[in-house]
Amino acid sequence: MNKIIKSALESIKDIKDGDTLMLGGFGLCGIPENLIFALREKGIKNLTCISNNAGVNDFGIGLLLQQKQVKKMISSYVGENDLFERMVLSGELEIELVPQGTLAERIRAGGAGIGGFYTPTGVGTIIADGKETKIIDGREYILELPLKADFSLIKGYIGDTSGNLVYRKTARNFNPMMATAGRITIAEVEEIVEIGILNPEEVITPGIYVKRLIKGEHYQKRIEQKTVRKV
Amino acid sequence: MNKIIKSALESIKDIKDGDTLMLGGFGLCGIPENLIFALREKGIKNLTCISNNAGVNDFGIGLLLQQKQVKKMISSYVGENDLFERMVLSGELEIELVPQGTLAERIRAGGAGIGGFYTPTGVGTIIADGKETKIIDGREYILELPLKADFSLIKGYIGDTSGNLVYRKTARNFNPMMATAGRITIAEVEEIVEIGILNPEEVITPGIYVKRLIKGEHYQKRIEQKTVRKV
Amino acid sequence: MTLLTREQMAQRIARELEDGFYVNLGIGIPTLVANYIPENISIVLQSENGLLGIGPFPIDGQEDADLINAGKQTITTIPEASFFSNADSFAMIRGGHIDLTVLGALEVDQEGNLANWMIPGKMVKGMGGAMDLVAGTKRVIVCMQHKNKAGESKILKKCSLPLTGVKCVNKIVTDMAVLEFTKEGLKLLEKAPGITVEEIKNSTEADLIIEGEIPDMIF
Amino acid sequence: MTLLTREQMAQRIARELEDGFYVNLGIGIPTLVANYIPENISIVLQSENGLLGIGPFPIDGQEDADLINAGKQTITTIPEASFFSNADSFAMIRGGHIDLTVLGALEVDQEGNLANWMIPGKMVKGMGGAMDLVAGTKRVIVCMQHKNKAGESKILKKCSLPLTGVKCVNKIVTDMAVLEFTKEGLKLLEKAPGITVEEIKNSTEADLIIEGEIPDMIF
Repeated sequence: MNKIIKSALESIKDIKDGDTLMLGGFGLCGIPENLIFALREKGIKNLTCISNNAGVNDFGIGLLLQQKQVKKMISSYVGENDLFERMVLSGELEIELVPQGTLAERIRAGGAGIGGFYTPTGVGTIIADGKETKIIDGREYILELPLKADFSLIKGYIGDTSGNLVYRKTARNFNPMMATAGRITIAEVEEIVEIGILNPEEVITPGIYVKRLIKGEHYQKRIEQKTVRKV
Repeated sequence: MNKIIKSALESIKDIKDGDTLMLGGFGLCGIPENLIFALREKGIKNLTCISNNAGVNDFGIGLLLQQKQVKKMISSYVGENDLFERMVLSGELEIELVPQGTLAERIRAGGAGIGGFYTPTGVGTIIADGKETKIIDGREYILELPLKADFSLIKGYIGDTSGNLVYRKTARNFNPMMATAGRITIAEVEEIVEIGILNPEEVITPGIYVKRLIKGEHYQKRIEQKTVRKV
Repeated sequence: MTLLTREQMAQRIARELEDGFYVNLGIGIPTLVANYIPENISIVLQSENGLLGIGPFPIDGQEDADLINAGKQTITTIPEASFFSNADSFAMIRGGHIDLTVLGALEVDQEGNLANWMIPGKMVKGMGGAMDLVAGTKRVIVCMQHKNKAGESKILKKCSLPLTGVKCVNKIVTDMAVLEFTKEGLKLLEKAPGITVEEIKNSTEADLIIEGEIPDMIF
Repeated sequence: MTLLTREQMAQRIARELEDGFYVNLGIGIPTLVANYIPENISIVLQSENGLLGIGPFPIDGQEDADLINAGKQTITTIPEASFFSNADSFAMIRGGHIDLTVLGALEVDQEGNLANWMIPGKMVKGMGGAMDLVAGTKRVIVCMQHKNKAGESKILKKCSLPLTGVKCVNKIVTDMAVLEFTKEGLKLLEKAPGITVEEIKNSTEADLIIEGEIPDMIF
């Protein structure tokens, strides 16, 4: 099965206004840079974006915020982006904050056919407001529901033509779960290889989850907090 | 952190009568052969064993059944073992059958701090008897609860001294989840290496889950259904 | 009345495969389907114990105890294979990512209910992964003899044995016929060569929708 | 009255580390704890974005955009490191496998409740992984200034801000004192050198258990 698509723009051709997207990455690490540029170029609007963060003002999802393409964000932390802050305060943008572990687990549940799960995270906090709770084995839990998306846009390191993916270091983050929870998952990678090159033991995302694969170009891989030690 | 224990017998020294154990493996593939021999040698009784299968008459968990060390099995399929059948019919052995995917997910939930989850598996069957059900997004689900164990006994391929593990082919099966769901996880591996040898990208079970590590000996790795093609 | 052989049933089911399908084949006749995959399509076989990309059985002497399928048979892998845990494997199955599964059955009824794991009074071996497969897979094909050894229909108005799944079967391929579950009910699609519609009706307890000329199966 | 510096607080917290601990350090002062790990013990630091085994910050020029911690800082790895997804990372955290987490706080109260993520009326940045960490980690140490900029106690009878977790804090290390949550209540364990018990009492709104001579902190 050959899943390679020629360009980022072609790979997102059926994403339309109002769709729900998952976008991989943690901060600016492991984000689908090329697919985000394509979303901006195509100008699709009213998007609901599920992503741990919202990028920075001029990179990552921030590029979509600039152009007012996003209606709602579902994230765990959006503190790096003051454009975001202004848009929320002005009512242009809706935000649903989800604890990071619950966000990751809800995405996993969406991909794994789990109808809901009980988590101890957020018990007794405003996160529990309006949610069912249950005492199990003497401990209180909150019912959390799965997240799915029309499209998942993810970033891998190396992919083979059948869609098998490996990631690099902490750029793995949310990408593997999101790969499973999109009706259509589009992956961009830094390198595409023939099948048989990736070791079957090391594949993190099996090809079954990837419908379309593109080779990303001109990766900027911006660093948010360059921190070094004195030698 | 060096987690190596000299012998299988020493590694299980605090397992006691009546404990709940998880034992990795699918059929006879990827089972902790040495740890099972040690359990038999030590003669611990009244064990509850969580394992996808029950071994065959004279190997794997079958060795513990022979010596009447097992009180209860929690498994998805026990059809390869007729000693098992006789013991259940005579009332010597209790069996709880769990759909394989639900078994795997309950073990994962036990290790992941999930209090319970809703699954579509088994809806409308006797598996749903006595269990809470819920309609979520128009579909019916069953509430399933996590499984944990006093000890998890698992089999890896290569381990490093800090307990990081990789597996080999389909011998991975239930071992990674069980590693996370035991109060104390004991792993046997075919080869122990120094830290830094395993690629951090390829570690399947991070060392945090493994309390004790032994180098297994004399692996038999029996094949249940040798099937070959005509050349 | 010449019933189809196991191989013919497998061959007929293979025609249900589409290019790009990810497929889980059950133990028994379903496993034989792998021998009849059309040359012009590419499919990938999943094994629920933790493998995507089953290859042919190994050559004698090259079998590997660490590489088995869900029936515990020694297997090989194809180049695009990947290994994963049982939890990840059933996340894949339950999550609806497998396009098709083919399973054996003791009984199917006209509601699409399936019974294939337990006969009360007999020793229960366990359901293995069958309940998860029928709950999660996009398309479920049941493959079985049309009648049991006593000559009674296995396609019933209502299953009498404990169920594996409810309203989960999409198609039935037997040694006599191909039947499909539609909104209107269970519909006879094809008959085995040399078998009459009357013979199929007489061998089936369930209500059947039979419209127009019923063609012979093509293999 | 000489309050502890950030470095001294980190140094004191480092004495809570035990050999073999797996530890998650929050952003800010908690991150500094890594600089004071006693030489005779070995601990492993987890980063909730998907790494077990954080090493020192990189040498200038060797930073890697694909290798960051939860504070988005560039880092390195130790030889026994492993990478995993956020789902696997929080399974590790929620499942109770992390021995200790150190977090900053806006408020703690005498019930052990913690507020550290949200000030109503101000823009909400999000809780990140804090709610998961306090719900799942075996031991939670809060590290903060004893009083806020207005000179008011941050250790209260009852938190006024939205909570991060309920009854989740085990110990508080401030620039004035070390306090522990016991069955009986919040107990003063140690005081900063040069600070009196009276000064701590006057700086603390919560009820404190003060028994016998309160020793100075050792670093």
